[in-house]
Amino acid sequence: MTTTTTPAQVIETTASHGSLAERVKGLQSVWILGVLVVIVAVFGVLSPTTFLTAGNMTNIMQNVSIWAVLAVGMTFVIITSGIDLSVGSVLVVSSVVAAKTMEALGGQGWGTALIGLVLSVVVGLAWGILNGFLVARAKVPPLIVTLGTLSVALGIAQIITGGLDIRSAPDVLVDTIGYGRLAGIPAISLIALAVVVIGGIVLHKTRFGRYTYAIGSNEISARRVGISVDRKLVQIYALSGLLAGFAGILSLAQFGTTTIAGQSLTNLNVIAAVVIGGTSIFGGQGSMFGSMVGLFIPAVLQSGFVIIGVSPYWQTVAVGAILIAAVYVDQHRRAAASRGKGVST
Amino acid sequence: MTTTTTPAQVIETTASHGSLAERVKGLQSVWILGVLVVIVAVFGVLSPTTFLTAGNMTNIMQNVSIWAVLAVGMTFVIITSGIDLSVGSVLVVSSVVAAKTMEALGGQGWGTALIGLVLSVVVGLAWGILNGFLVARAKVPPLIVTLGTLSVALGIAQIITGGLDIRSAPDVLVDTIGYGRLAGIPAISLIALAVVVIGGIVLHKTRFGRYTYAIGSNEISARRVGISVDRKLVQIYALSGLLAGFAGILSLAQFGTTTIAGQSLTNLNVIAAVVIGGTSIFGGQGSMFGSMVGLFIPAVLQSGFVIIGVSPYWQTVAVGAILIAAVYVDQHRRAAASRGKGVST
Amino acid sequence: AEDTTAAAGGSDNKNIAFVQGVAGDEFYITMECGIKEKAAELGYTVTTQGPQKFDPTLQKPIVDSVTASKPAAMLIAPTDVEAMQAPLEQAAAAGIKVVLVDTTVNDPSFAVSQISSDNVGGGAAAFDAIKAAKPAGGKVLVISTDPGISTVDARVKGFEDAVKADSAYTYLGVQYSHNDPATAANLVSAALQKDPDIVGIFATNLFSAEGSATGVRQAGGKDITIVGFDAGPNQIKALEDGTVQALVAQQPATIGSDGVEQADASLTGGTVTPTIQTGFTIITKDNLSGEGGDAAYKSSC
Amino acid sequence: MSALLEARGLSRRFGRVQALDHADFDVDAGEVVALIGDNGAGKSTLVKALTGNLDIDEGEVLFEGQRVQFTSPHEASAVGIEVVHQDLALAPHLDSAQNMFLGRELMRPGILGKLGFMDNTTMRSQAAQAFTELGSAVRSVVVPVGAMSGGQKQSVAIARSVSWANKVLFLDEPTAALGVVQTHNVLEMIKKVRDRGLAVVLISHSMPHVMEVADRVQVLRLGRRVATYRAADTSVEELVGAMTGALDKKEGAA
Amino acid sequence: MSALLEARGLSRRFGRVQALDHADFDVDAGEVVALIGDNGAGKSTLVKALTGNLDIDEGEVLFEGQRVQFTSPHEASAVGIEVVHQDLALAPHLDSAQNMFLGRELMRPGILGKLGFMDNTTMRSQAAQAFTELGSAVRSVVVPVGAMSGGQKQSVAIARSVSWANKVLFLDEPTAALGVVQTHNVLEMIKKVRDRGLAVVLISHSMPHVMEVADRVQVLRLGRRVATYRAADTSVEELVGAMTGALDKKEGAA
Ligand SMILES: Nc1ncnc2c1ncn2[C@@H]1O[C@H](COP(=O)(O)OP(=O)(O)OP(=O)(O)O)[C@@H](O)[C@H]1O
Ligand SMILES: Nc1ncnc2c1ncn2[C@@H]1O[C@H](COP(=O)(O)OP(=O)(O)OP(=O)(O)O)[C@@H](O)[C@H]1O
Ligand SMILES: [Mg+2]
Ligand SMILES: [Mg+2]
Repeated sequence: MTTTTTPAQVIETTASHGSLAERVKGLQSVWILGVLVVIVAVFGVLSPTTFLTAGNMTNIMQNVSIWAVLAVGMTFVIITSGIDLSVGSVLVVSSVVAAKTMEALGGQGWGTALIGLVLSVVVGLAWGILNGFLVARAKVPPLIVTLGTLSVALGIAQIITGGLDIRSAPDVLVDTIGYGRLAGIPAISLIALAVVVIGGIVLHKTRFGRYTYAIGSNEISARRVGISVDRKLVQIYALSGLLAGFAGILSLAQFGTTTIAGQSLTNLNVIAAVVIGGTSIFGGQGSMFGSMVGLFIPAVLQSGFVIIGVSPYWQTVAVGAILIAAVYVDQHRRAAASRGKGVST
Repeated sequence: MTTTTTPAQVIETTASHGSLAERVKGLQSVWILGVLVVIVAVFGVLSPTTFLTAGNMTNIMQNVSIWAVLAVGMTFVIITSGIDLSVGSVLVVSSVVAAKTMEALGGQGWGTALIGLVLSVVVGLAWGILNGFLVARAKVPPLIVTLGTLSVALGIAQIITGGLDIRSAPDVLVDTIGYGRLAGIPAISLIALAVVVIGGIVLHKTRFGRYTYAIGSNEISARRVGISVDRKLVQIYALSGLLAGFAGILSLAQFGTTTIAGQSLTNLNVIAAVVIGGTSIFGGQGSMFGSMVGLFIPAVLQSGFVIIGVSPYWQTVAVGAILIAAVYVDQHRRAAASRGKGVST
Repeated sequence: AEDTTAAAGGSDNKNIAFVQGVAGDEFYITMECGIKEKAAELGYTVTTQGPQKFDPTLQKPIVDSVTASKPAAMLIAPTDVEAMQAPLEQAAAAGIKVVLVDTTVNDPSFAVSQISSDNVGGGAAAFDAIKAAKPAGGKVLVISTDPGISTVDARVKGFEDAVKADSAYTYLGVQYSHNDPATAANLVSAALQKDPDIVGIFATNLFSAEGSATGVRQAGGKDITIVGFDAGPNQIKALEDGTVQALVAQQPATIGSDGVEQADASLTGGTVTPTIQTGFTIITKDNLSGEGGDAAYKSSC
Repeated sequence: MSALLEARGLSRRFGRVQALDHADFDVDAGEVVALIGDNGAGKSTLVKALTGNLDIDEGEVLFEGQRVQFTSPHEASAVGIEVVHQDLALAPHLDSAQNMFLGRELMRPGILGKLGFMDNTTMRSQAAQAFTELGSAVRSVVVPVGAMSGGQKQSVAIARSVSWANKVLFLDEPTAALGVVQTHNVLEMIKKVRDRGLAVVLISHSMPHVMEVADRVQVLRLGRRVATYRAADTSVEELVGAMTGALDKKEGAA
Repeated sequence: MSALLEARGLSRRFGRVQALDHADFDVDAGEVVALIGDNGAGKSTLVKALTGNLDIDEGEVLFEGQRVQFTSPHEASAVGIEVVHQDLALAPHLDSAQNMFLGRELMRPGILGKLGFMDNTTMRSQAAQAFTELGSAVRSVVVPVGAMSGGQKQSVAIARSVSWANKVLFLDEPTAALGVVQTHNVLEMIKKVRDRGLAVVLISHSMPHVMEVADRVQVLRLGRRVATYRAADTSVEELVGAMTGALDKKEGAA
């Protein structure tokens, strides 16, 4: 055949032509952010003097801080098409170990607090590694692994404490981290923000993040190109565990007690936030920013409803309904914005 | 080219050659059943006079009956690669509507009970259709849809009752269905068994079941061959809702009261059972028999641990650990039995 | 300590917020009834809020939002003595009169008053009820919800201490039902399999009692005394039906109305009683028509 | 005479890519039309747009002279249009007989059938027969399709569509994964189907195959039909020129 | 002289299917070996077995004269063996540049690179260059691969493997979805790679392509190597005969 060679062509190497408006619209998380803004605006109008106050906003921020830390790890895990149901229990067991040790050490100062912090993080990390190992090497489905470790971790926390919460966080922890403020912003929120920003950078800018997406997008392909998928999975679950451990010490600082019987809805709340934020539980897509918006929607709804005085039962109804509506709007706006998906994709 | 036509060949049209042993080994659910048998055997040896009694076995059977009914619907849903978190709440709201009506009607006889049954099932069905509609038509992820309807259904149940459980199941319901026995077997278990058997036949033998697998295996392919996937999905979630409604009346019969705050772990327990039974949350595979075995494993563990006198905290630890181990053994035995999966499948 | 601002002391703010330990619980609903009745009498409006579980991590955000909504007074059942300390201090600092009802916190000095039930005593009373029904002694079991819930833990402790002080009884320990009646039923039937001679079960809350009754019935309706906690309409009905044999009743409605009185006193400059302790009553079928019946919680507001 | 299936000015854009740009297309009963074009020319997109698999932005589709708008593959199938898609999209967990009859299950006779029970035995033996007729390399109808070789999968998809088509059969690169013998058989099958009076649309990058079976050839470039030839009157060189656009510059280049 | 990569008596069974049945295979540096066979003959299975993608039941693999046992694709890649699999298996959510560099990301210079930051700009422009050199139809390196046409996807997979192979390059039906021009370019590329001293293994059902580039042809039938030919000394008819088994019955049939 006498075909000619390469037809000269220019290959597009950057996604960033088009107007700024177009680029912004292209961002996945913009629509859900829009939903959040609308919700805030509605409550603002309904109750301007109480809802839209700096005090209320900082309270909301403070109250999502611990979940935000967990959501960072959860976002990584869900992008790999996994799930981590154990975060709440790992948080509890980490804080129990830390509290027990700090109690034994006595001291209310930074020295004791630091030891507690390190211990909490190490315990969380250990659980995460266990989860990762069972998922990656033993090939047990993540749902079962983390449901199992949820139970085991909680049981261990109960054994250590005899079922009674330990209420002895060093004062310095509670005063500076739990309730301290910097320029009016709660310290705990600043810490969470730092974790989120670092998590976002790692997810979106580094090789580690790229591999996270690759594993969720097509695990076989990731293996074939030589990514040691098992090791990465262990690392990702370890990260989630580590952050749960870190959240454990934050929780201790915030509440001054281990919350053994609490945290039972933490895993579902965090998973819901991540999914509301546009991360698919089938993996391969999602963003840190989306998860954060997804965290704020239920929190803002709850705060708003309490302030305007909706009764708890109606709140339950309204939060559920608005959740579905928010994700519906997000999905449809997004689809309309790109129109990039045929039936076959 | 002068190639010859069709090389004569015989195409295998039945999977059932090979010895009986081979065929049995090929069954997915055999391994997990083996795990269950081992667990029962261990408790039987540890505590032969109490654990392995007919009384204990019927108790266990009776206590899983309601979950078994829910697990039938959940198996269908998960095989389509969906999830239904709302079953517990739908059970509650159905039983509340039924109980409220039966209370209003007065009567302790079959007439009232029948009206309650029909109402409960209808309410469950309505919720299921709503779930299905939101999943199939509005394209909101099942996790969000059912998390949302979980919340809405629970809120409505609380609003209807003002948060106070209704304690007025007709006596006939409690006496015959809740605690009646037929040939020594609890009536409620026989009812559940009937539901499970019918569910299993529908799933494995009928076109409806085939489409369930097809949708979970490859939704695009199902659409392309002309299956009205949306309608099927609505039907499948409707089935799950209907069964939750039915479970609502069973629960009323069993406990004599609506259990508004008492079903918060039901969804996770049922989902875990289905996954333990070998159904993949990514869809396309699973079996009714597996789900049932998956239901019995935690129930038997719990009963066994209480009987051999393990302390509750250690129970929590042990149940979690054995759960993971059971699924691990199942996975690995299954893989070893078929060796049919290369890295690339 | 605060200047009299509109939010804090002004007589135009007639809003009282009630934060329950958990939403949809008969005990708190009855308390709400007491609060509403007294509030109507004194001219206050009440909004009620509560977390989905008895869980400080869920209650704190609600308290924060209630604080932001600036009611004149807040009646609250704190879910943890330590965890709720700081958020409630914040509320008090914002000029809201805080009244602790049912439960308390480590340092309640910010609160205008605390009105609490004696859960430890309640647990001991539950044992007394079993003792009354089964004087010969025997094995007793506790079915509770989850470890770590302070009020319930106190009941269990009171019960345990009382059993251990009486050599005629053997304490079989506590099993946790996670507030799920099916699990409670499974636990009880297994426990009966192990120890068929159990004479009494203390079920620390409603679902534990429901599930225990189911479990006992499954095991063939043995003669076992089930003692429940609280005396809402459902528990009373269960008592009438013979599902449970005795109930330990607290006084939620009284706690509620006392709470409103205290809040009102501090808002209007009346005399405030800093601590009020309320008692409990054992209700059995026998005293239902008399003392026991009076102790039963109100069925509706 | 109006064509059996005709597209007029179809357009479809994905983000910044104009996959179809006022594309025309037509096929008649009893003829094989080859649809050719470079990678990314829009062939598969056109097939999807014609068969209810994809919404279009602009343009119209006529079937038997009537304007139609298939909103789902189901509707196209209902009027007798079948497609072998390039990405096959079989259900990997189902076996080849199940895939072959998916959406068209044979039911048990009588009441059982009404209740939804399927006649698996008959489906299996009919599937085996179809694979044999096609001379495919499928060796078992009870192995999950996900475990099959590339060529075996393609055979299943082809057997399926051929069985059900009764008006138009679209084949998007059906022989890409097939062996020499199987390819030969599929080309023979295409002729047989055409002779039964169906319209067949064949997408292929193999010019020898196109020349072997096509009656007409339509060339797509950058989402637009740029040429139509009678197969008998054209040459491989001319077709390649039309596909790459070389023809535009120097008419009749080779 | 020992071959660069050699397989001796490889066997692998899937359930009841004996996909490989004591298969032998060998390829030398600087030559193109075509591996041909009917659908389901075991070609793809053999490639997977040779490259750490599949466990084998029996047999041994020698690389540069040493016995090797690759337990993961990673290990094969580490010694310079790259594969274009028949099912491609790209990550659909990532774009073509990301897929091309997956597992081999270019890092930013200095401390940022150490911290894991990637140099996306360079990767994109290098990817664009690779696609241009291949004359592929890929038009953008920032569109998710999942949205690309069949041929575009295949181009990405080929560009990727060609870039990284430095000892052996396996191509499992690389041109199945490619257009005429792209196919031509890939065949040219294969020759160039061979001339650089690499061993190239080409699996294809297109005998003309096989004849065009192969130095040797090895024929697989029912999981076993049944013949090896020098391309120069054989004919399409002989190859087809060997594949289908017609040769067994009547030697030299056509
Ligand atoms: N779902 C989609 N989203 C975004 N772009 C798409 C989508 N489907 C197709 N495209 C783009 O539309 C163009 C046409 O694709 P199409 O698959 O129709 O090409 P084709 O002619 O079939 O090519 P090939 O010969 O490679 O199969 C390509 O540039 C492709 O990237
Ligand atoms: N993972 C698997 N599980 C079960 N059977 C398999 C698996 N992979 C391949 N097989 C079977 O092994 C045989 C060889 O398959 P293979 O993919 O190697 O064939 P091939 O020569 O590449 O065919 P093609 O030309 O169609 O690509 C086939 O019969 C196939 O069904
Ligand atoms: Mg195409
Ligand atoms: Mg192959």
